[in-house]
Amino acid sequence: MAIPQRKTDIGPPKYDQFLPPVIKKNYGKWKYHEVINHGTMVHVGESGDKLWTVRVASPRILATATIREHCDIAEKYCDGFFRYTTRNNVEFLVSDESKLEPLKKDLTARGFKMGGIGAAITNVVHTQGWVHCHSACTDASGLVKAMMDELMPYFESKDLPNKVRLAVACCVNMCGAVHCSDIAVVAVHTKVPTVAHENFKNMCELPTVIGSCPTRAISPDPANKSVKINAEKCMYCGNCFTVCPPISIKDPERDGVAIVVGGKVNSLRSNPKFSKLVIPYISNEPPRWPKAVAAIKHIVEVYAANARKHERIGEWIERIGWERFFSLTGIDFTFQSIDDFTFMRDTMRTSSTFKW
Amino acid sequence: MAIPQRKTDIGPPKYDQFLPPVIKKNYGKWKYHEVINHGTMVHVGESGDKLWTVRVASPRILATATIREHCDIAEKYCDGFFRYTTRNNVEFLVSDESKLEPLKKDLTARGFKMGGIGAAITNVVHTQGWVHCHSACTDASGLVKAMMDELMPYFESKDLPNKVRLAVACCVNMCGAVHCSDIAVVAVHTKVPTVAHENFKNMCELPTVIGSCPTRAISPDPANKSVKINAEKCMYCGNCFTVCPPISIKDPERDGVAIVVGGKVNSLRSNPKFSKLVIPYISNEPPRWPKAVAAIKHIVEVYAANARKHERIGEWIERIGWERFFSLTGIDFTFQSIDDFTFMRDTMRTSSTFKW
Amino acid sequence: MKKYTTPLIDELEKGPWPSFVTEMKKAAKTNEMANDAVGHLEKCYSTKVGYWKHGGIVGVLGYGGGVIGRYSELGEEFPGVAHFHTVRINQPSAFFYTSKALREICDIWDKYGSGLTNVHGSTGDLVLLGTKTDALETIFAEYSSRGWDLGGSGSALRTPSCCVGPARCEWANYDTLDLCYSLTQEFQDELHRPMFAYKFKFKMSGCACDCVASIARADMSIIGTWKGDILVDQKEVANYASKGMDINAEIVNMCPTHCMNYDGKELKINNAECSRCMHCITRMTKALKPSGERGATICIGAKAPIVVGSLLSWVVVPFIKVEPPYTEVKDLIRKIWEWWDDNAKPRERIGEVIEMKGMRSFLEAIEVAPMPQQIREPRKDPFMFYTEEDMVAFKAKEAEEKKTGKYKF
Amino acid sequence: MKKYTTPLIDELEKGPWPSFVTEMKKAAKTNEMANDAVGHLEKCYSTKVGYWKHGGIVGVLGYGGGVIGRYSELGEEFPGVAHFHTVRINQPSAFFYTSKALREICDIWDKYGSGLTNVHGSTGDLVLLGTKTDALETIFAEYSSRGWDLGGSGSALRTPSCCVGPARCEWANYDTLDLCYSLTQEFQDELHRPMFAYKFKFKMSGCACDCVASIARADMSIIGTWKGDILVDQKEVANYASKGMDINAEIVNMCPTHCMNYDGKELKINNAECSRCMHCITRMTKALKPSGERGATICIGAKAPIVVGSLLSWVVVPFIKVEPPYTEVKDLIRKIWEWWDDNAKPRERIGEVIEMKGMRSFLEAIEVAPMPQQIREPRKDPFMFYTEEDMVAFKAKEAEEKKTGKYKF
Ligand code: SRM
Ligand code: SRM
Ligand code: SRM
Ligand code: SRM
Ligand code: SF4
Ligand code: SF4
Ligand code: SF4
Ligand code: SF4
Ligand code: SF4
Ligand code: SF4
Ligand code: SF4
Ligand code: SF4
Repeated sequence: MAIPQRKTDIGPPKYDQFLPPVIKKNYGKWKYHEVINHGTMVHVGESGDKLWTVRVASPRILATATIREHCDIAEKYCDGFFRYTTRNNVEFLVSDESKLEPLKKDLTARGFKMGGIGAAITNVVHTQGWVHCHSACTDASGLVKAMMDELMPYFESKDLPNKVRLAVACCVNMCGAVHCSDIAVVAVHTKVPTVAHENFKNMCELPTVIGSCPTRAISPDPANKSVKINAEKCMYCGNCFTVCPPISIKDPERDGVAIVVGGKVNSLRSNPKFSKLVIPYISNEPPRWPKAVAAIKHIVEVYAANARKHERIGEWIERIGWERFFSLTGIDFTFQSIDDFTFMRDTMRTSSTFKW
Repeated sequence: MAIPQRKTDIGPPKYDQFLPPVIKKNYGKWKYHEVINHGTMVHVGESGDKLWTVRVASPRILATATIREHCDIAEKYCDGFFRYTTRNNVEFLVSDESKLEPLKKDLTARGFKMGGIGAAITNVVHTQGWVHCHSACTDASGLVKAMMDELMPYFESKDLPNKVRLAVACCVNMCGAVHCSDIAVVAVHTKVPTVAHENFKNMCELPTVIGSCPTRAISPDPANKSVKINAEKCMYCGNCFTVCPPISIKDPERDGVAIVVGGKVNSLRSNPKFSKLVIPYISNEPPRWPKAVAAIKHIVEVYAANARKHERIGEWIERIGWERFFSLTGIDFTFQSIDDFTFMRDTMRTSSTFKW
Repeated sequence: MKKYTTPLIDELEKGPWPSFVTEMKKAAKTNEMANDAVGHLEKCYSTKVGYWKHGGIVGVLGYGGGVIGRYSELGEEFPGVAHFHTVRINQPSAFFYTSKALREICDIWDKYGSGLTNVHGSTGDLVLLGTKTDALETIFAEYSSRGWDLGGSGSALRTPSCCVGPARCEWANYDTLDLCYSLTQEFQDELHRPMFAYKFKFKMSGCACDCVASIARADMSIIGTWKGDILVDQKEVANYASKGMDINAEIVNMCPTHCMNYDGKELKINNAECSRCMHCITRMTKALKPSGERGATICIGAKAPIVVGSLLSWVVVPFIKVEPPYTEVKDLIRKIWEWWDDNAKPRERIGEVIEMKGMRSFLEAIEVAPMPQQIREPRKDPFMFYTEEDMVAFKAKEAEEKKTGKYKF
Repeated sequence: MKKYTTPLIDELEKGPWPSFVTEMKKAAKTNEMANDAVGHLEKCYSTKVGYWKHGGIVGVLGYGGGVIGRYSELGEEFPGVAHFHTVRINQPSAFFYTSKALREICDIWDKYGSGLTNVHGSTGDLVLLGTKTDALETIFAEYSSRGWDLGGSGSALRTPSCCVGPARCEWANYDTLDLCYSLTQEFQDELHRPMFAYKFKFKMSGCACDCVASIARADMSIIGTWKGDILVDQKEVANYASKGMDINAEIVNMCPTHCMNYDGKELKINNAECSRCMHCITRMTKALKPSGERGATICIGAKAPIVVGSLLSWVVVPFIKVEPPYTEVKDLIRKIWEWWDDNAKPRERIGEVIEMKGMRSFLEAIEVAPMPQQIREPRKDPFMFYTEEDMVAFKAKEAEEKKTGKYKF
């Protein structure tokens, strides 16, 4: 088969060709929606038209076979139209109510999981991990699978005070939403990088490497025509490793994960918030990271038991105070949680008012 | 008269010798107090003893003659006991109720002003100014006098939602509480310093001068054996001038004052807050700084008209939002109010929620 | 095909959540590359380290991005992943597809790649996970001839992304799908030919819910908003109450500006003080809706924490009209890039450059006036820059005040 | 004596607030130095610049501080202020005086100085404003022989200062006057002989009202607090209500932790959630009072904005007992200074050094454990330091958890 003529700079196909007729008709004229359950919602147009959405969990890594299965389902119930969400779930769009229950039955029969709508836990924003990234110090997909297996009730049926957004990043580059998530895992190195001096001068530029270090831990090592790293100053960010392959930072026994909590993205009620570090280190425990998973579940449960309706985790914590968060969850407070970097000034307490 | 024998390291006299008997008796055992009016309050001990305090305004610069007059009054009504406050007022301490009214009459007759207690404006924390400091770019005492002449009703009788703490600093060293005041004036330079090159090498150390500049605006000027200043980078902090006398920064036409608002020190209700810049520049207008005074009065009045009872200025502004503060006061918002220094990250708005 | 025993990752086929391992094995059944990817991953799980090398530069002719080069250190042990590049396909706005289109995508991918995908990547691309260098040109020809183009990578505009917006949401204040499409088309060159100091991301959300996380993850966050009152349908308010909503606890007391009031009968909003946070509207969507002028707030600068901490985007233009052909937005973008270009060192995101050079330099370059809406609070220290023009303006204002006898502050 | 015409500063004798110009003129009547100070000030007002030179080093034998050297550039025109040094007299705790003591102070000052004072300086000293170099030793002998010593200046401990506390306030949680006196006596050497990297200030407030502004203006802020319940006298609550206090609006809704409740009859406090902010207590002093253990919170690091912005003190020791002989507090101070000494560069205040070296280094040196009470919120970025011991501890904890089957997080 001959290879067709390539085209450049055409951009993506225009979205409108993928919109089902009911959307074209009601585009920009939706009136309201109702969440029916964690798996289903309905949008009602000013026209009176209704559009049911059934949201289905996805592992994000999809074999083409599975995408084709999505296509099969969409053709059967949705005239071939469907979409994915910004958090990588699949959404089947039903305009004919009579197809709704059959669709759901079929999904269940095929083993698909519906959920994530409303005050629920939905899919976990995550990154490549060992599956594809050179920078990874853990596997993101594995962590997500292990977490969501435990949290499944909150995806499918159990209500929470509000949405809980989870994320996993496999290194501090944080290709995801870790920095603004209700609860997230970020994989961290904890050992000072080593330098393969013999390759240094061929593969790296001295000023670039020195400049890459935010804490100025790197200085020239003229004897080796390479660099040396001051262990006292290194905070394991891996930036030197990114710019210079002979620098190696991975260590199977020391790489681990940290847990951050209390971030949010939207501006409802309170401003977007960064996630904050509460557990600085848990050993990397593939294939199921039991401690990290247990910690997340524990935090979700303490939140569920204590927060007010509509409060996100960060809002709840800000209401009760971080000292209370630590006492309610029983999480050890460590030196690592005290900022000693960019935001130190703004995160120390400057008042004698706090809770015992 | 022979000079007596000096003693060293004796420290201050012990406080207890200056405490009136009623205080000694009720020390640490006060039960409550009542504010009678802006000039008078009474403290009641568990013993039932009462202590009236009459607070009197002071210009802080006192001639010994005036201190002696304070002494005369204290002897007449307070058995010779009295105190000054942390904001430089005088407090006459009356334990015999029958002396209270005569004291107040006498004070009035002598021209002393009573006030500052309760939800009032009290004395202005301030600094040396032209009276004594080499660093001054305005006169603090003059500004205070001009301000307080205008604000007198709030000292003597008129109520405000809560205390309003004022301060004046005559340079950015801010030897006072400007940085945490409800409203404060800080005098600022606005012109790049000039260097008397001929004196530089005798009077200054090159590395010290270069190191003194927070924005790295200073570099060596080898031709002149001196330094040069990059006008683009200079933010007129005067630090170079402090460490090196041949550097001069004063300029009669360009020196001026800035107004900051919304700070507080105590932790009641909300945490201590820094004051924030709202008017970046008003020309230095001795002897009465009419515009600065008018601006302060205007802010006090807008606060008085809009805040809730017990709200400090900063608390009121945080409730309504800074954009509303600017619209309510009609103050021009300038580039200078946008932080471009240490706290930039934490002061920009990171949310689409604000008021029009 | 090698048969790998994978006891560790097999653990991840257990449990209710859909398993990515199952997906990988599904692809592995018929695909050598996917099969080796499975073995390779098991190896990582057993040793607890990854084996991917630093990326190499690979791509398609005439483009500087769209493909992430990836090679394994264990290429001999796992030849199928010796090369394992990803191809980023620019997704359609809001991730809408027809089954026909997706089948076509799958067919091509099965032919030339691993059969594995990420639907979608964090930036928004449809990510094709794993292929070899010599297949890249063919893959590109197959996709582009069918109307699909590559997304961004490297120091370029990255693939723009948007929320579902007007397609299926009652709260969209502008057409996120169309703006996303229009900007992607307009800036094809910037997307395909890295010429920037570093990456630049656009994300568009129709309202403050920010369902595409723009404020946290885009250099330019375009967030829909409005100027006008929230209309209240009191009958529907009563309906919510009768269905058990505690309106005071859930709505009124959670309103951040305390501009609402409910006496058990009527819900009142002091619209002048509303900050348009969307809380009340989302909880009472049948009863409340915005009215008046629609548009967006433009915020600039979000990024991940490397290396001095994450940034959230900062409000730069409080309100802008967002209507086709989006000239105002596009002009603004060009001005933003021009300033960034002039001021950035390599690998400096725009937020970092603004932090270095100061917001004023940036705002002046893009011709936006200083406004209190841009800040959370004014500066705290007294270290201010003044230009000669500033001083002239201050003095002129004072002269004017002297004349009129009225201060303007 | 020269007679100056002073039309500008004469303006500042008008108006109701007491006039410092009047004070200066009062002194000027009989004092040459004060007289020239008046003329000198008028000159400043007319030219809008100051004429004081950079300070010179002057002082008294054996002391490195206590006097601020001051010379005028216009010494020939105004010989009375050619030298115009200030002498800082260490004030008694909480500024209590007897008329006898103050008259003595005035008499000496009239004899050797300008007759002008600041009662008091911002740090707390009784400042004697303007004298000549050759009078300094005599002045010191006169004062010290009568029991008055000099305060601090230069890179030394500065004169400690406190609120009126137990002497005349119902809310003091410890004896601020006595602690102030005791620390001043204990550290006389540090006060008089500058040996530090820069200045160091103590301020003591008896409660969160912080009437001596310690959190904003002291390197070490010692703020009284308690551990225990707020006792409520419901009869007095009813009294406040009957006198017109809107208890819900003014108290309950302003409580920052929302731990109060008032149903029109009974005021209830959930003490476990109270942050001891003092709002309710100050507004209902007859009805509410703290109970239980008394002590203080120690905060460290406040300073003025030069040169990277002001600092407020940071909580370091959430609770410490403050009882004579204050051994615990004094030991802590010594440890703090030792660490500061080891780590500061010249002209680095302790807050700046903590910022540079990190709170951990400081806390470890002063042997204080990390506690969430020290922070407003945890760090946001993932860039953490771990010591070898940390790693050993983490691993040991995990091993323990494996054994017990229970996670401790
Ligand atoms: C489908 C999706 C947009 C898309 O283009 O794909 C979407 C759709 C809707 N969002 Fe969203 N949101 C989606 C991601 C987000 C994100 C982004 C993210 O999580 O990365 C956010 C910001 C999260 C954050 O703040 O950290 C987000 C914050 C919200 C909120 C605010 C929740 C809150 O109170 O804090 C609402 C309002 C609500 O829940 O009523 C909302 C409401 C909605 C509504 C009700 C809008 C509507 O009328 O259609 C939609 C269904 C809600 C639901 O799932 O409960 N959506 N929503 C995304 C679904 C992801 C998924 O698969 O689960
Ligand atoms: C006399 C003095 C202490 C001293 O050792 O000299 C003092 C004395 C009292 N203060 Fe104060 N405060 C004094 C400076 C301060 C300061 C420090 C400052 O202003 O530099 C503050 C912190 C200011 C700030 O937050 O910015 C201060 C914040 C308070 C507050 C908290 C006010 C608030 O709600 O924000 C109270 C509580 C109150 O007003 O009921 C208070 C309450 C009191 C009480 C009622 C305490 C008592 O029971 O005796 C005293 C009389 C109050 C009054 O003046 O209204 N005092 N008070 C100081 C008087 C200065 C003056 O001459 O006016
Ligand atoms: C594939 C993807 C993760 C995913 O699993 O979804 C990804 C993968 C990588 N990111 Fe990312 N980033 C991806 C979205 C993000 C996001 C999220 C977003 O765009 O919304 C972020 C955070 C937002 C931001 O831009 O700051 C992100 C922040 C980074 C950073 C940190 C950049 C910074 O300025 O702080 C790096 C480091 C770098 O650029 O060198 C990085 C670098 C990388 C590299 C190229 C690392 C490398 O040098 O090899 C990763 C390639 C992995 C691989 O082998 O495939 N990636 N990266 C995402 C792109 C898929 C797509 O096109 O749709
Ligand atoms: C006299 C006094 C102002 C007043 O009118 O009350 C004062 C006056 C001076 N201060 Fe101050 N400071 C005075 C309290 C303060 C305070 C307030 C406090 O102590 O509560 C502060 C802010 C708090 C702090 O310590 O940060 C203060 C922060 C400064 C600074 C900035 C220090 C910093 O680390 O940022 C300087 C600059 C310096 O040290 O070089 C400074 C420097 C100076 C010098 C020595 C400037 C100089 O180099 O000549 C001033 C001498 C003036 C003179 O000729 O008399 N003064 N200075 C105060 C001391 C009187 C006293 O002993 O009671
Ligand atoms: S977070 Fe790090 S390891 Fe994970 S995909 Fe991004 S760059 Fe790679
Ligand atoms: S890992 Fe980061 S902190 Fe450590 S040496 Fe490398 S660049 Fe510096
Ligand atoms: S604020 Fe500046 S000018 Fe005023 S006394 Fe302090 S150092 Fe001197
Ligand atoms: S005034 Fe400040 S910013 Fe300007 S050159 Fe001097 S030290 Fe630098
Ligand atoms: S961001 Fe707003 S407009 Fe867009 S999908 Fe979410 S709720 Fe709807
Ligand atoms: S949109 Fe937000 S701020 Fe406006 S009324 Fe509703 S809850 Fe209040
Ligand atoms: S700080 Fe507290 S204890 Fe001290 S005087 Fe003020 S209110 Fe009283
Ligand atoms: S002291 Fe403050 S926090 Fe505690 S109950 Fe009173 S108002 Fe609330």
